[in-house]
Amino acid sequence: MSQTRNVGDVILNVENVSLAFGGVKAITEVSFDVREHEIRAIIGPNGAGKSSMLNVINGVYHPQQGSITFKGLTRSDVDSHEAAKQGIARTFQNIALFKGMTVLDNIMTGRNLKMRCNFLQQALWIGPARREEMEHRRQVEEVIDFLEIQHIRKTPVGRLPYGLQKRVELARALAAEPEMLLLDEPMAGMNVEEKQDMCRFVLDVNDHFGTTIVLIEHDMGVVMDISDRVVVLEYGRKIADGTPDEVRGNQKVIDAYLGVAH
Amino acid sequence: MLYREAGQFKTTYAEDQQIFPIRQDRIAMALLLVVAFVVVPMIANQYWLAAILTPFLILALAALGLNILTGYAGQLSLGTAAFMAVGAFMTYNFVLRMPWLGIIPSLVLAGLCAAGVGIAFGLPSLRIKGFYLAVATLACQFFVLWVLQRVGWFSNHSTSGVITAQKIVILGYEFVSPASKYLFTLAVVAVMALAAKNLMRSQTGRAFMAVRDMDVAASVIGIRMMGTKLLAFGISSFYCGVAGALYAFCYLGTVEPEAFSLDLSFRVLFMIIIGGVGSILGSFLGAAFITLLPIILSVLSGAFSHVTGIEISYAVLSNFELIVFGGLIIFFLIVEPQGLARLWQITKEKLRLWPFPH
Amino acid sequence: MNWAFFFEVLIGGLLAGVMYSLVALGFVLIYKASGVFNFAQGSMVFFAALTFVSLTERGMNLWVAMAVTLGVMVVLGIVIERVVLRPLVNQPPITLFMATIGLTFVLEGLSQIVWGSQPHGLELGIPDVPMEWLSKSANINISQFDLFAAGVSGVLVAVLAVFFQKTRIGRALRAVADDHQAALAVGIPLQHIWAIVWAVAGFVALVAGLMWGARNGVQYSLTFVALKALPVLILGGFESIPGAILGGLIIGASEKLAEVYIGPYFGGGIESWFAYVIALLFLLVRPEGLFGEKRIDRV
Amino acid sequence: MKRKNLAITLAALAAFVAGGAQAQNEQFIPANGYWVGPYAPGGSGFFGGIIDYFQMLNTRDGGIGGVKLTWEKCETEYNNARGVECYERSKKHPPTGASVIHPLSTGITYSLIEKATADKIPVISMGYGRTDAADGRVFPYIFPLITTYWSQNTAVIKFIGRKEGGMDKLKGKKIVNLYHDSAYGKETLPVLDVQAKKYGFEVTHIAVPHPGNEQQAQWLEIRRIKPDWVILRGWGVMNPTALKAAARAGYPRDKMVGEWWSGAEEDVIPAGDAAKGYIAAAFNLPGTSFPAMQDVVKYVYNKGKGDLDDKTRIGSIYHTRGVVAGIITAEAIRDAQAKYGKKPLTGEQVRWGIEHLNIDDKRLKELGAVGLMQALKVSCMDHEGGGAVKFLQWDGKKWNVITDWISSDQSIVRPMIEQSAAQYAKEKGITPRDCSKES
Repeated sequence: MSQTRNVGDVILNVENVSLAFGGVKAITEVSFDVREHEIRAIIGPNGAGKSSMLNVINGVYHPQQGSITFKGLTRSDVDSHEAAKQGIARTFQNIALFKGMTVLDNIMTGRNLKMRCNFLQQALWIGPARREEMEHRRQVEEVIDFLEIQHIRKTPVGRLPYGLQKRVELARALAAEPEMLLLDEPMAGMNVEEKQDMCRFVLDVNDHFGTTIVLIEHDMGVVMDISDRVVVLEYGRKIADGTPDEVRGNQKVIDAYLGVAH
Repeated sequence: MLYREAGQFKTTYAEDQQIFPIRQDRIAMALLLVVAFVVVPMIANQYWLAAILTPFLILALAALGLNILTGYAGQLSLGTAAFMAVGAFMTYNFVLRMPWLGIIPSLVLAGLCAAGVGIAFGLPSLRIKGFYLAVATLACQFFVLWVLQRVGWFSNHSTSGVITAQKIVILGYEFVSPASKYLFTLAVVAVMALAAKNLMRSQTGRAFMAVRDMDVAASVIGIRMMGTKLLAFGISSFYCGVAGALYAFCYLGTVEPEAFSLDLSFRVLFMIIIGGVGSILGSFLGAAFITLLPIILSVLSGAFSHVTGIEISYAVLSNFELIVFGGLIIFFLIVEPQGLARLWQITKEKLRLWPFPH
Repeated sequence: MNWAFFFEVLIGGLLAGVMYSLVALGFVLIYKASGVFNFAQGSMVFFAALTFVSLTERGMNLWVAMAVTLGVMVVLGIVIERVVLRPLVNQPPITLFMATIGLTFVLEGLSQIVWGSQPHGLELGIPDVPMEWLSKSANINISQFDLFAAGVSGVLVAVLAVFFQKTRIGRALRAVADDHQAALAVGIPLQHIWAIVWAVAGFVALVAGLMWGARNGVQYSLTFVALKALPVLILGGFESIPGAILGGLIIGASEKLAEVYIGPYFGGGIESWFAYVIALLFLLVRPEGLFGEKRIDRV
Repeated sequence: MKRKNLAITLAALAAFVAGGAQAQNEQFIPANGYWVGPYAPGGSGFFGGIIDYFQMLNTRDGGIGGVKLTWEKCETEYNNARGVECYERSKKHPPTGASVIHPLSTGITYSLIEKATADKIPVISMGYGRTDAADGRVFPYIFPLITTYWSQNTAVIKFIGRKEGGMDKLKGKKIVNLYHDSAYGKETLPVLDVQAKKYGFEVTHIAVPHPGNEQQAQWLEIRRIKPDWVILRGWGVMNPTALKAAARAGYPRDKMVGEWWSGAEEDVIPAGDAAKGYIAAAFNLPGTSFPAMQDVVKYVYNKGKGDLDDKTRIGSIYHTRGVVAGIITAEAIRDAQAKYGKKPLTGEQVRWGIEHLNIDDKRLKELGAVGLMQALKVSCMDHEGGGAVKFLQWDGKKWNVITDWISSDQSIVRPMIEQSAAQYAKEKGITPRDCSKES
């Protein structure tokens, strides 16, 4: 894999973030940054606070302490739809698709922020609303083509196999044309072939659209292969941060994670 | 073999995104509308028009309203009848106090009032979910009726709190006969059902369903929880409000607030569950089931004792109808928990593949 | 301020609240064990009370009638599980809710076909009149019957507590309430549990039916007592027995105080919605109810 | 299988919509009532009475003037929508359609006012319904016969005055009006206020929310007010609950006066001992001793044909109320036959009969209904006709009559009726009939 992409300035800066549920500390004073166009991985054993970290970044959880700076805008507390507006999209560890809707509709929801018509125009289905719907449909079809899911367009997502659901979720996130994409274990539970497909998609997204990607993944091979830099969390604390090679050599990481997990 | 989409190719997204992408469906719908607008008023007698079809359409509209809220946006509500009451009483007041307005604007304004009430009572939905929310909407049901009874202004200070709906007049034409009232109702219902269908297949509808299916994910892709839920309450209550106004103006004529009791809220809820939660067609099927079944049962039981000559006490017969009604509800739920609309869809899918089942 | 009167309202309200709790308990039991919001609870109360009173009117001994009615309720619970719930297992809650509504129609029709629709009086032998010594000494009217009802509720809750904590079936029930899968893993057939829970709910319905029936007579309107239990349920939580009791007390007391002290300024009748508004406001502050556990949405 | 069921259903519906071919010399009167739900005792008792009386006429006299009376039951569940459906279903029934309707529900009566007027079908709302419909000029087809809520209410006050030793003794007395919070319950608020002003007593209106199965707060308030009298305007379960709650609050039951929808056996039996001493108004008396009732027993029940399932209810308040309704209906048809001939009559013709009803004491005697009901004279101006009530007291087993017929105070009621009717006429753009031109 080539590592020669045009990585830019810092786009996201996580500073000194702490998060607790009741008395349980999920994240303790974690800081790291993400640069434009890079693929940044967060790894760590189960319960290390990885998913919580993503949830803090896109505003699902509100940290008790610390701040998040995205594109120069600092915030300590933001709602998730605000984060979406700023250009952050994500997928979930346990697929969070809209079960009652078709693949097409699921992906179309990804474009909700780009739609301008109000509900009255939509109810009447008059010119602008109709044109808008068609325009977005066209763009969604591009995403569908990109992820090669044309054949299941009209299928309710509940009926799809796991791997395809993951892909649809990625499609929904991509439909929003995000600047930053948070992927929570995109390859969990997949077979080798599916993993390879997913890897290709992630790299393509990064390549094609220049999307910055923050990724949680357990498969070390994948992580080391595709990411530019890696953050390692353990028990909610950062224990290492650097290129895959640096992290791989870090004794703490070997002790805490690699040694145990494998 | 008739119900086939083979050979119908879509070359544009517009074609693919029609309400009825399959040609046979379009033809069937057109036929249905012709029958409803032209044939029915010609052949149906007064009883059918005034006592069966008109209330069926009105309740279907109310069910549609509730379905937008419960079926599409996932917010369970037991306040439907209260929103209907607001619609009925406000239409009465608009017509009474601003006669120059005309009936259609009065209906719309009354619907907006209902929407306002709906939004106010939708606020708790931001924090409360499921059956808790349903019971909380009961507060709305009881409070609104109480206000309508207590504040004399709403009923123009009639001693008993009863209002008598005015005549519906459009451009000098008076809608008095059952047929004309039926047509007026049908027109309103058809337009609003179409609008609902459009709404539910565009961004608003998708946002509703997203909130219903997984609220966290919806929020993460940028859907505002508050705005979406309140919009759902608003639109739903608007529909219920208009339905309530029609209930008073085209059906009962004279109504007291108790006509919009909790009982009615429940009946409308039955309709969407039996018909199909999250389905426009389901609202109509459910309304048909709940309004027509008791009548059919009562007619049948009458015919039964007539034909067989067996003398059964009418009280027993009436209670037996209740049992059969309840039993059929359970039966249909077991056969198809997702409602009649789903049953219809399955039949259609089978038909599409027939005679080759795979 | 007339304090004696205030206390009379307060105590009366608390005791009325106990009556609400009695009905709410039935809902809680079934919801706890099977996640079903049992709309038919009100009709079960009616059915139980009507069966009991009709049996005694036909000359049956009080205790025998009670045993027979209990038997009928148990059979009813089993039949409901077999015919209604089992085919609907794993369906969404709203479908099950609707099924219990269908059940309501069946039960109402059935009870009136079997026993007729005439109202009946029901005397349990406890006079429903104010206790004289209290009226005379403190000018506070408290009915003996209310205290009796409160006692019965107390005993009922205690019996349920023992049942849940000490018996094998009870522990199984709690396991089911916590986690259906876990319960299956321990080897308890879910169907039996549901049937038992419905039977126990039938027993609670019988007790509630006797109390309410003795107070207002046994007639169709007994089904409406369910409405009184709903705000108690939102306040106390659908899954908590102590919540049902405490919720009942709070609703009973605040509703009576409001009607007596605030009601007259608004033309009265605020009781119809006041309880719901209290429950609603409370929920806005604590969406999980009195005893419910705070849920964190994990994603 | 499904198709077969459907076919049967459709066939039944078709037969029903088209109307079966039946004997033509019949007078059809729908029995749209209620046999299920919370108010089933009232519905089944009342319609049991009407049907029993018709059955008796058919058996004893072969109908009225040789025209047999027929009826068909329809379940309204005391629900406006179902009531309207039943009305529409019954109105075209052969041979002459529904000739007169007893809705037995204030709500359904309201919903039928315009429809029935348009269809020319008279509605008799005997002791319920819309009070101002007593002004027959504005409501030609609506007959709140015998006595309206307002008339009754003035009679109740008269009764209380009599108990207190004269109307002048009412001054300074406290009266609580405990009412069902509904259109029905609220109907008497204005007339009580007018009387309070006139007689100088103090009235407090206390609402009981539907269904009324919990009245602790209301009775605590009553205990605070310490009224001299409580007027109970309840319905269904609210009545026994009120009696029980009165006992709990230590309020004497013989100072409670119920209206006629609070004064049936079904209202007091569930309250048990708490009901002893309770007084209620009635415009029909219970019992089977009246010759008319004797005939009902003799020609109907003794032939195994009665409509009541529970024979102990024969002669109960609701049952005799139904018999009174039957008598009035039959008399109206008889009157109309005298004018239009002995044949099945239309609603319009029966309406004429009702408007010209004149059941005087002599006729009451012929009917065997002396004491069962009061004399009645209806006119174009006055669609009420009677206006008097008797008062009954419950002794724990049965109702005992404790007064004579106490007439209403029309000097209070009539102006209010006319004013209210005039407002309705104005709202609806109705020109009141000129009664001097009616015949």
